[in-house]
Amino acid sequence: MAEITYREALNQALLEEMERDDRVFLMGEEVGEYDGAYKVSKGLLARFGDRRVVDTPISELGFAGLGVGAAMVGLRPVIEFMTFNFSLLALDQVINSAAKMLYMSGGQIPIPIVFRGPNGAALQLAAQHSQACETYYLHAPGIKVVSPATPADAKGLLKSAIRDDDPVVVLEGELLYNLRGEVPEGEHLVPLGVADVKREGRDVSILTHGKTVHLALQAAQRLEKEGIEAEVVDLRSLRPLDVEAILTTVRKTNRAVYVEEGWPYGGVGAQVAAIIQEEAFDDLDAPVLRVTQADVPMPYAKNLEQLAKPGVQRVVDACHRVLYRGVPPARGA
Amino acid sequence: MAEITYREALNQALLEEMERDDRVFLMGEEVGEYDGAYKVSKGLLARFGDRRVVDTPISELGFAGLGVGAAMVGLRPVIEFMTFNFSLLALDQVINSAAKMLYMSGGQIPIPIVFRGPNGAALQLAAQHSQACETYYLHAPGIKVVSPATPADAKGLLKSAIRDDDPVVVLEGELLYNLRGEVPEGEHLVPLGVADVKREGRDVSILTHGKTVHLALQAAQRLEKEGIEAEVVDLRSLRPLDVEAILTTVRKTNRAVYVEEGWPYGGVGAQVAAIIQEEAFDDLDAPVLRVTQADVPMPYAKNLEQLAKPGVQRVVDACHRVLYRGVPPARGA
Amino acid sequence: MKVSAVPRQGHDTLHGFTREELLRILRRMLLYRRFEEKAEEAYAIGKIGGFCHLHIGQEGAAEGCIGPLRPDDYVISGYREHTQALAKGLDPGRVMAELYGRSSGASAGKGGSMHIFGAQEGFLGGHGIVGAQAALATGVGWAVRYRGEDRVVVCFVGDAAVNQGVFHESLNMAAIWKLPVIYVVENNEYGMGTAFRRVSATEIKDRGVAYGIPSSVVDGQDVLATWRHMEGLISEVRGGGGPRFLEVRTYRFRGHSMSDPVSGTYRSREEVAERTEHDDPIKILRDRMMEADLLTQEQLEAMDAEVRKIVEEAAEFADRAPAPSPGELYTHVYSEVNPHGRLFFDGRER
Amino acid sequence: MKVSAVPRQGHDTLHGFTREELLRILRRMLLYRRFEEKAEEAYAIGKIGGFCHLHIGQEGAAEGCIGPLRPDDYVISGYREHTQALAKGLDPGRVMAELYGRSSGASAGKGGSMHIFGAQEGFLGGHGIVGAQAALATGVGWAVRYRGEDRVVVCFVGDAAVNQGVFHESLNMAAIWKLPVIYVVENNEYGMGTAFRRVSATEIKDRGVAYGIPSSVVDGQDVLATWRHMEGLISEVRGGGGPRFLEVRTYRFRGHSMSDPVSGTYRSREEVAERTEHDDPIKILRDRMMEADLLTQEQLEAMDAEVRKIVEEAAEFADRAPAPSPGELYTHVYSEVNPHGRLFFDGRER
Ligand SMILES: Cc1ncc(C[n+]2csc(CCOP(=O)(O)OP(=O)(O)O)c2C)c(N)n1
Ligand SMILES: Cc1ncc(C[n+]2csc(CCOP(=O)(O)OP(=O)(O)O)c2C)c(N)n1
Ligand SMILES: [Mg+2]
Ligand SMILES: [Mg+2]
Repeated sequence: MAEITYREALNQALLEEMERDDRVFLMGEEVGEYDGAYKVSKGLLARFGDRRVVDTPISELGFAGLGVGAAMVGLRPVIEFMTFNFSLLALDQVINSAAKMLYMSGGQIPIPIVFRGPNGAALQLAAQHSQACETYYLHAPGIKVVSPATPADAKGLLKSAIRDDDPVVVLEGELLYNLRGEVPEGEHLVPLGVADVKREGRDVSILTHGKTVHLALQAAQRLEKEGIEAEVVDLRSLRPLDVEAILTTVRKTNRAVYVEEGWPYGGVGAQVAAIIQEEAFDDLDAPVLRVTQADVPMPYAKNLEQLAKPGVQRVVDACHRVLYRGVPPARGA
Repeated sequence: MAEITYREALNQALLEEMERDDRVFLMGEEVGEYDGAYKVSKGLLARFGDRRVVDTPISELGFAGLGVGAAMVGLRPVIEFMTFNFSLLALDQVINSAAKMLYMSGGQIPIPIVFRGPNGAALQLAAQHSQACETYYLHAPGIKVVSPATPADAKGLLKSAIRDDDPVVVLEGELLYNLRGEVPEGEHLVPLGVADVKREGRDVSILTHGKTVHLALQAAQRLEKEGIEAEVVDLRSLRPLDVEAILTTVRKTNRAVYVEEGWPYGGVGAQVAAIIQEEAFDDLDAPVLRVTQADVPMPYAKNLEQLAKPGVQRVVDACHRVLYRGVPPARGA
Repeated sequence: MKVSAVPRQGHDTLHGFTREELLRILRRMLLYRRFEEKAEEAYAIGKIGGFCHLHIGQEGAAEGCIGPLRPDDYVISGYREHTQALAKGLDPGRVMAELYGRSSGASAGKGGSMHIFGAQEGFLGGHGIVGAQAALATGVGWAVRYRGEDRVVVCFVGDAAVNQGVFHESLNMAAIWKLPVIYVVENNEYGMGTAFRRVSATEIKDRGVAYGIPSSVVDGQDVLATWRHMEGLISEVRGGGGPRFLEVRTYRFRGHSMSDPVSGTYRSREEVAERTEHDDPIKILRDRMMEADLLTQEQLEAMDAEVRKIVEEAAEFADRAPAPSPGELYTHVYSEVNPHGRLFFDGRER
Repeated sequence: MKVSAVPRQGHDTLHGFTREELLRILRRMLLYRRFEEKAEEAYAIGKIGGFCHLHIGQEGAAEGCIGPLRPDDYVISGYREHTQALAKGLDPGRVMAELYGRSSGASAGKGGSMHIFGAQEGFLGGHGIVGAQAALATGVGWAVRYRGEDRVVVCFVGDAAVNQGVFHESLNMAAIWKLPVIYVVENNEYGMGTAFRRVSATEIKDRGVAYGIPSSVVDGQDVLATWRHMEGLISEVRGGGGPRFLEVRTYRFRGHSMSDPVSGTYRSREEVAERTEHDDPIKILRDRMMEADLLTQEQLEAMDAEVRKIVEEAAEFADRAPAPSPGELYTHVYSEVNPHGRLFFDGRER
């Protein structure tokens, strides 16, 4: 196994899938000449030329729709949003065209497209450049959503997403791009809809996805010092969702905390909490708690930003609460 | 009290607030010469002229942003989306400009704006014209969201929304416009953030908002015949959310069902279920179940559409489940 | 050569077409008209639901723009697309069955009036968000160029759609990448109840000019002129000339949708009557053909009887076709059953 | 009159301005330059975080477009707005404190470099979504007209923003409603790493023409020409003439943001060196003033020392200013504490 960065893993996935299938092309702002705003597409223009690696005008709605149109007649576009913050401009084409077309056409027009790019906050980019956008995409049937946390998952999930016949949203993380990790050599695919237990434990389940997987692992380490064994389950894919894995860990630990970087109201954790209580009600010894971004637009000031983001201590506290250690578990985390 | 339609109630709210405050104006597609696509603004152009009742080009993103800009310098725009389906095009201005501006400007620029229009499905309008959009708006801090179910609430909430200093999204219902109901004479305001118990009962709580309030009431009637007393709580406002009212009814009945017309994943019910189990865990005798639209884009065919929409029987069934009558409460409703 | 009662660009437009061609064009426009009159009837008695936007009065645009295409070219449109779907070769029965919400419908009953699709016929919908199809068309054009094909993409939008941002983004991309797309703006003068001149300070054509796209205007009520003009554009585009922008001047004889009034504050009853009388693309061609002795009253009546029969059969087919089975509710949401994880969250049995 | 080393529209542009005016203009441009050089320094040592987009090289556009405005006119911009905020009268200390993320910052430390606001000064931000401010500006213009005021709104966007749909929707609405907005496109030839000619087949000005908006081009490196040209536009707009569209040709001397390289695949080091040498708006004015004997080297040095002092003081002010208190995390999300219901859902104590 080679140790590479998350960025390189995504780059490999793109390269391999483009080599494998001429129908795959990459389009977005600065993906070509600039080698990607975050260098995820480094070298691809040189390798494939500007037929397949395409710099766009700043026209998110337009090029997202262009991608959908190309997919309608059989191409397999990968559309990069420089960041998902800008994807709100394109939401109409993602929801009303990509997600609904197969259905509206009575099954005639599949849309094999990938929308990808960094999601959520980086460092001090303030309110308009720091939003986690899971909710906007997972809500609509017809779309799939994945959110890899490690280089191996980044490669394996992006490759699967490109091969999928449905629209798939791939939520990456700017703060993950430099993360190093082992990635299996050769063809490496991670199927959509399969969670990954990133750490085993019997006392409490920390469920999460994307960037906050690492936060959860840090919290688990801290808890370990207190003798608490946390299980960390990385959902990896939000739709399809590995409900079995969620129920399995909850049945084992009887306590769950959801950690995510986005806002709480209508967030991923709310949905997962709802599912857990619906389907494992009698297995729960405490409410499912959630650790999220503070429920405010992201502030610029460093100190406020740190306060706003979900932190390791908050995860530890939430675990304590569901374990009834110290504070009671009421009123969230 | 006069009995008027929901449409007339909204019309009165607009008329009264425009008379009261010259800063209030109405802008949107067909609101003027055509008297509104659904006649909500009937007579307003004649009454106030085209300075204050303004027909726009089909430019949702543009006129939503125009409204925000006007609000930045002190006007109080009411922006009508012909339906909320088209508001996805405008989401960037609602989230990135309206919701975040006060925060980004350090409190200098409040945005007193209302975005309103019909939300959710009418009859056989198919996938692109039948979406319930709650989730897109309630997720972001900085916005308020209300969803009136009756003429009285329509009038009272819209008036409060117009007077509010923050962006408020008012989700109406095309299928509600002809609904008649009593509306108090004279100044009638309904504060944001106050739920309304539309029917009292001790056995099970049906929580809901908007159009499905009426579905819940029908279900309650059916249940009554079986001797089950359902309490129907109309949240009316989704943000601010009357959590106290939710907890009060759940503490009373120990069982709750959420009914909504939108999709389940990341829906309102998921959030409410998460809150209930977080904050009234020990009061729950059964999981909180949810009755929603089928998790598919809305089909056109009449029979499929009926199957897709949440129906009275489904609500009754869900209540049975949480009461452990017959079917077990697992796997949703 | 006699002078036409309604002179349109002189009689020479008639000349390029053989009698057979002219008869075929007339017959097809008549089919579109009778088809939609039937839909109107069916809507009135509740066999068709939802929104139903008729194209009556605009048939010249459909036939003139789609007629000269090759079968493997693509057409994409908005919600006022029945006529265009027929013009692109969809079977009237399947289109009518779609309006009726039946499983034999073009979109299996799931799309309805606004979402007619014929993947095989190269008819790519039927889209309900004003202007959205412009971006989709641009993508289809992208795919054509990507594959090195010589197909042409025709994208229909209404006059009101030119005020949508996505329309501009699309034109710009088509221009810089020289995509084989013809953007056809059917200017029927109104977007619902809003006259175009109230929402634009310039001419429609100026929107194409802004991107350096060769832009022209044609009288859509003159199907022959439209056809000839499109032939030229198509061959330019097929030859690699990049996108074209065409404004087709036309007029809608009915209300915006079946639930909207034909006239009202936004246009007078007189205006509609006068345009219906003098600006009907079918009457115009009919009169011209008769004056040129290319058509007799008997032939016309026979033709009309023939298309009425097709339409009746389409309606009967639709009537007989079964409603989608309940199991269809959950098909076509995703392409394939995913082997892992949960895709649907409503907890219902399926 | 001697001929300028870098002739720009002839020397007459100098003449309309008094010596005092010229000195003031030069001094202000110098202030912008030194201010951003200081920001550059502070960024390098981590006192400023996030994205930081410098305007260095483009000061002529800010001074030339904002200088001739009345204090009660409005300016709105994108994320490359430090200079414009200063030009509109914001205190350099408060702008620097914002970059430092301090509570005394223009936006209380919550906005940062991309979101400088000065409601009192009529500076309406500081927006991060490319093109979004065009719609906001249109709304501000709407409000001005609504109230019957004679204020003017100046909206700055970059060359890349003209490809955003919202920009078109905005121009169209401004045109049909004759709103008092001047849309200024600062054409620095690149949007990040993308040359404008790669993403447009036409000239920037053509985008204004499409809506019937009087559209012009000015050399932004010639601050005097820009100023005079804007004076004309402002008085036309103030007089009720409706919107104007102005392309200001300029050049960015630094990378797109502090984290981007100055040159690279998209533009050569030589190109940047050559433009920095010959196209610096400050040097151009300086040289011209010197040649016209309106400025001596000593005066220039004194002026520079003076602005450097202001900038140092701004930095010191920012350094001393406290970080926002933790309680500020939850203020300014909503205007007032709502008396009913829950507004925040993170379950945290606040
Ligand atoms: C984005 C969006 N906004 C609004 C609507 C509602 N709507 C449907 S058709 C229409 C008018 C469109 O007029 P035009 O483009 O001229 O086409 P025509 O109906 O005349 O064929 C409007 C406003 C919509 N479907 N999509
Ligand atoms: C909608 C949107 N898409 C992409 C970005 C990322 N982005 C920020 S600035 C920029 C380039 C803008 O260039 P231009 O408009 O020419 O302004 P300049 O930076 O040259 O001043 C891009 C792509 C963004 N902020 N917003
Ligand atoms: Mg029209
Ligand atoms: Mg630029």
